[in-house]
Amino acid sequence: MTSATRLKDHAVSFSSSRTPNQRPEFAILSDEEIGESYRLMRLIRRFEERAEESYTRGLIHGTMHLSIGQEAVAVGIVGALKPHDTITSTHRGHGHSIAKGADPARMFAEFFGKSTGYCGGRGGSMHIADVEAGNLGANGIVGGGLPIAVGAGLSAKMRKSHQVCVCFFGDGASNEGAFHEALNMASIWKLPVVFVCENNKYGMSMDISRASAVPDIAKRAVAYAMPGITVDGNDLALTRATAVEAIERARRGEGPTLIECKTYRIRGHSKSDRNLYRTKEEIESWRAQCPIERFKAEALDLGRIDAKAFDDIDAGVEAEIESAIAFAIESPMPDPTRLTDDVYAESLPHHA
Amino acid sequence: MTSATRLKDHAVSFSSSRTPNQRPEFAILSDEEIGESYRLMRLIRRFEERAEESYTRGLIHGTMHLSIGQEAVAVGIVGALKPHDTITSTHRGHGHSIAKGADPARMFAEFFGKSTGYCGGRGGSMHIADVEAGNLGANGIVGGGLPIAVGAGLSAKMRKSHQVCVCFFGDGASNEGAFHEALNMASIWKLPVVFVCENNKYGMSMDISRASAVPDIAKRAVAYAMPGITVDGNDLALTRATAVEAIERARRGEGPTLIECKTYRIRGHSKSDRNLYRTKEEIESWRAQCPIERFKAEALDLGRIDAKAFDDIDAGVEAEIESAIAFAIESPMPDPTRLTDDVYAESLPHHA
Amino acid sequence: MFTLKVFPIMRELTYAEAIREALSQAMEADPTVFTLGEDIGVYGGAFGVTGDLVHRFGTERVIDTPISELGMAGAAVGAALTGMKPVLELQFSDFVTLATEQIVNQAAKIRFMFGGKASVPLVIRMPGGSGTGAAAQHSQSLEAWFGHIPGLKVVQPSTPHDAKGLLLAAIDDPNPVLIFEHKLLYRMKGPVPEEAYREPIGKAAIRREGRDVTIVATSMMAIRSLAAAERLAAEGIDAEVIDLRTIRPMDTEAVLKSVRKTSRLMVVYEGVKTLGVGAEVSAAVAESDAFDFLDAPIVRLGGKDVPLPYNPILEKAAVPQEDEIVNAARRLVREGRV
Amino acid sequence: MFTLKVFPIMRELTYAEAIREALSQAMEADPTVFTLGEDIGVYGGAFGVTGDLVHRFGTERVIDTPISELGMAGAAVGAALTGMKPVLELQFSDFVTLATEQIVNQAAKIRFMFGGKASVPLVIRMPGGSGTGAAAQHSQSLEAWFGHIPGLKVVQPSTPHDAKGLLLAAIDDPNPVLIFEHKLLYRMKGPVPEEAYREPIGKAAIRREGRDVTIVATSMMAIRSLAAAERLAAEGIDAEVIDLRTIRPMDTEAVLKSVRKTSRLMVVYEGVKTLGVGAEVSAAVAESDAFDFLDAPIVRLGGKDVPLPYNPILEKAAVPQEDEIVNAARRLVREGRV
Ligand SMILES: Cc1ncc(C[n+]2csc(CCOP(=O)(O)OP(=O)(O)O)c2C)c(N)n1
Ligand SMILES: Cc1ncc(C[n+]2csc(CCOP(=O)(O)OP(=O)(O)O)c2C)c(N)n1
Ligand SMILES: [Mg+2]
Ligand SMILES: [Mg+2]
Repeated sequence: MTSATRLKDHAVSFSSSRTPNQRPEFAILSDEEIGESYRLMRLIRRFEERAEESYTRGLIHGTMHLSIGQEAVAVGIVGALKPHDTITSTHRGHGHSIAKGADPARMFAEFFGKSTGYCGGRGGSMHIADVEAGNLGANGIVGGGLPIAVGAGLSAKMRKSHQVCVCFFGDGASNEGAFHEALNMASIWKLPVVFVCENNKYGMSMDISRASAVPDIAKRAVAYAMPGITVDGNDLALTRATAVEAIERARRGEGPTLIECKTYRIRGHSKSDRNLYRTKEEIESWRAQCPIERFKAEALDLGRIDAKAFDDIDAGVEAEIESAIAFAIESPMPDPTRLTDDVYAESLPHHA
Repeated sequence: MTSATRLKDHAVSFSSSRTPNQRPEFAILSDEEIGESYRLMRLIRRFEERAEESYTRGLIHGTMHLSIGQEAVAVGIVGALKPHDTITSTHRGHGHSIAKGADPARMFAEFFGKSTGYCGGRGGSMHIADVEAGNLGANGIVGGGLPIAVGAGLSAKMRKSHQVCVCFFGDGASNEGAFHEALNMASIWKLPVVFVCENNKYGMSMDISRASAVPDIAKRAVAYAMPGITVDGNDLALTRATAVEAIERARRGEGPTLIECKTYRIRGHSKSDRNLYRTKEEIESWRAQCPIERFKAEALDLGRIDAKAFDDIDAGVEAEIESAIAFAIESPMPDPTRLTDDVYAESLPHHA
Repeated sequence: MFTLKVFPIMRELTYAEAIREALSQAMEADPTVFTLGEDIGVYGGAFGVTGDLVHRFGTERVIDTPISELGMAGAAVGAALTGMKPVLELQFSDFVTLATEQIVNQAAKIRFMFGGKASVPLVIRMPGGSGTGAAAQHSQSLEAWFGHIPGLKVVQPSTPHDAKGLLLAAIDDPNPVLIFEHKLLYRMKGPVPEEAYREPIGKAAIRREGRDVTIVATSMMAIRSLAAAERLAAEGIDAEVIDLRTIRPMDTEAVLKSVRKTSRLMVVYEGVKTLGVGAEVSAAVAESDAFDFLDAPIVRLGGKDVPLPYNPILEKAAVPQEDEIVNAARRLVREGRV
Repeated sequence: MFTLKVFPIMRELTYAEAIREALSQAMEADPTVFTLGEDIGVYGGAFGVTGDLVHRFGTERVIDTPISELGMAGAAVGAALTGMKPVLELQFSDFVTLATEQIVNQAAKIRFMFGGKASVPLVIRMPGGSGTGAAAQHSQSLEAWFGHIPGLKVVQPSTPHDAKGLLLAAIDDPNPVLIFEHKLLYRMKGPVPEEAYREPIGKAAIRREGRDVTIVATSMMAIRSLAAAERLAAEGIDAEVIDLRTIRPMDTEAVLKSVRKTSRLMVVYEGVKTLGVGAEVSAAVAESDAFDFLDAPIVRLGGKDVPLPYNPILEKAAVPQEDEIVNAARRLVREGRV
């Protein structure tokens, strides 16, 4: 497996392929998966749009990093995982969390600093986590999740749990030393980790062509003797199919894979970005590549799902977001007298 | 330039090639260079053997890391530099220092903790440096010199000084994040740095096959879009010719090169190594590849230099080492009341 | 809150502008000065400090780096060793955790390890502090760490005036100097002379003279302590406020002198209380002859023993606020303890 | 120097052996415990601590890592988050500078940032301290840094007994625990019970009771202080020696109690004096009601303000030695100051 083209002889059976002329990547998606993938992408999009609006309305303290335009990566990749599998996420992690099953209500609550939020208001947007559910956390440190994913992989291997860990990181993160150390360790120990680089062309204002010696991060896989694949990250079917193969490989004990998803963030880096480093034209050209619209159009074209079904999903998403925000707004603030709770876990009596 | 074979069409004129059937790498060496290269390798070898002996005699506090068996890397590479060029070295750096012109007397003095040593007794074996002479220092931190070399390259480029910096590091160091960050930065900024990996097969007890996902460190150059070359590091002529080309490239402003020199350390990692991780046979097989003997034999074979000349060099080296040790032994200890000198440089009045 | 004492007619700049002006003047005066860091070029810096510098000095002297904190710190060390004067910006001071090897093992020790035969004239600027809802990994105050390391100098300017003067002094300094700026101060305005002046590294500033209690504070806490002192004055408590400005080398003499006068000491700092800057100030006084002048225990108001929380109420509760300073000082003066 | 009080018949082990025994007992008792680090397998560890463990537990549970300190710390964090109990060995504590990001931004904060819904039961063992001629980059004592970080626990065992008991307690602890071992102690012998006992983290040990002066010391300095106390006793000075053992959370109560009795305090530690452990001990006393019991300034004997030098004479001069402790304590008791 060295390029996306290898996916053509992918072994997954085309169970739900009722329609001819489908790309094999699309064909492996069941109708249910198509609906669910669309729903999740839509949920992420609307979640972030409403988070942005909430920010403007002053409901959110601190900054946030929106992944609008990148939804097919999160949903494509995470959709290939089993529930007990794990992920490590980034500062731009709303999509990863929602794809991994996070409840938008508790996410909004966290953004609003409420005690019902994922982190009880202690973490905010950059630290959404749900370790029980396999989300080992967003991360405020660029590259911070890379070695942690190695640890999750090592742990899965030692516990023989057959879990796979997907590690998300950005193109900018690939220049951190942590990237190098993590990929090397995962490779020598053949750990069940899939490294997913969301190459959205920029690390904040740094164009990848200025920041990285190679334009394709997947090329760096050579240095770790692992497969490296570059795919169109705005093509959900492709990210899913690529992830399925890499995850299976990892689960078989054959080691890690580096998947690079070329995508684009439509919004600024954070709320204070004035977009001085890129052109309107560039942004517009990518907006036209909206992963959600592309996916929907292909499914409609192929007659896999009809327009009404999509409309129903949209309506469901709106309702969910609406009630999520309401929940978050109504939730109580944390009690400042409990500030120092949760710094330490209580020591249990030892098993002598 | 992607492999050592490319060196065959190397452009350097064979000025001193009086003898037919020479390898081009050997032919580019003048007689003087042959003599001087031999002398330096010999000097390093005898320096370290005598340092070892001094250690056994209790003259040396602390540990030391011997490069016996690796002399052709230091001398081959550094011999291709101009005097104003710079190097960064490692914990196993005696050879680099001597090749860069360090005085063995001041090195022994440093080992013995004397005030006449390179660091006034403050640094010891692991911190020999002579910044004025272009030796930016040995380093006790594995990988520590890699980003420093990037800075030296950046500085040379900004000052338009046409200096090149050679950065030595080990196979073990290539798994540090610093390696990754340094090579990427040197490449994107096209800095005049030549990265020289002394792959002696082990990082302490870790065989490279267990520590690194790839057996040839030079392969990692792909990740930084720079040439990567693996050479026999026990072949002085080859290391020299490879360095000449890489250094010229750097000096022309075309950016960094990664040269991997396969070699072997005959001694243990440090004085406390019990060699539990390798076999006697392996050590013996490498001892037979002694870079000094190989070089001498080839020169003799080709009739480039006669046996008498080598003997004279050997005698000169013995005499130099003898007087160096005597100097070091006779030198005074540093004054403990001046302990805190040199923590800070004195601030000069500002140029307002 | 900061009156125009020394300079009768003075232009005002923000703290961020003052830093930019210092950088610009240093780069104009000395071709070996340059600056590097993440997004400091066309983006102008995450907090807008470098602003338009790249347009004035070009991308060769205002260098955007990849996200490689260890590498860029090392590159700055190497450049400093070989004739340049780099000014490195770390985007948040929390990321210094990735660069400590180069700062602590290399920059700080090279001169000593090399027997005094080299120097590392390096400046690292980095924003610390809480108050922006950036949560635990973007709000720390780690200056105490570096105050513990011989070979480094560590400063914390609290005014635009000092931000400029200390940066210019740091660039002149032949030693590695770390500057902890404060996020909440970047937009604060104050008088700043136009010429390229220096403020001495290692000198505290007495921001307010007083007789009842000595308040030693750093960075944002110096601002809050000064405001608290004005409120205390209204209650008849006359507090002396010392802005430490430099953590290493610390101006212990200024503190001792004040304590000999007031007999009461309170240290206010944002970093975690335990093993923070206040521990050193307190210990330096407790081991000195000023100890005999102390009429009451030495009070430390530091950051709570907790990572910085995201929620703004919790965040405020985690570091000293003006009210707390007023209350603590009042109790210290009135009741002899807090 | 360490008398057999509690256990009448006791086997002696070296400090290194005691650590190995703790590791081995923990790994036997709990399949989720494993250890990783550089050269800890067939090499047996740079200081021989892991020894033959790899032969007993295999390369899957005694894992040699590449030279990637940040990566291995992160791997330990990730493993700890997902059900394992890693014990990481850093070859020298100086290399922790490469791993501080994972330790300080991740391990220490994850529980809090995640709202108490995760924990990181991670142990990091690392040798610190000077005395072996390893020079500035291999001799530091950086425990004060980590004592400043909420979310971490930091211990410094000074005896084989504590090395074992504290390591077992650390492995049980659901929080990240950093253990600073001391190079010079590895070969020191002392009584060590065979069973898998725990020493409580956060409890100081009174090594010697006394009435004239309280000496609070850590690690190697606890050993030196105890020896000094014996010499002082011969001069009629009765010193109480408290081995702090845990830096965070600090057992301030034990120190206060002693100071209330002796009225004089001296803190002896090897880390750099400024902003070192002694600053916190001193400040904790100076802010407490024990302040009123103090008859003299609080003395700190810490490492000199200098990187550790190579030359053995200089190296000795850089950190407190027995003579210095004796002299300082004598002056403190006799003259009321040092
Ligand atoms: C260690 C570290 N360095 C710098 C930053 C500041 N920062 C946050 S996100 C970011 C850009 C990251 O780029 P990339 O990895 O491509 O992710 P993207 O933002 O594009 O999703 C930077 C520089 C940080 N949070 N952590
Ligand atoms: C950051 C760091 N980690 C670990 C060490 C301990 N150490 C010193 S040398 C060494 C092995 C280095 O291997 P390599 O880079 O191959 O160099 P070699 O010793 O083979 O010359 C190790 C682990 C160190 N000095 N610095
Ligand atoms: Mg990006
Ligand atoms: Mg090696």
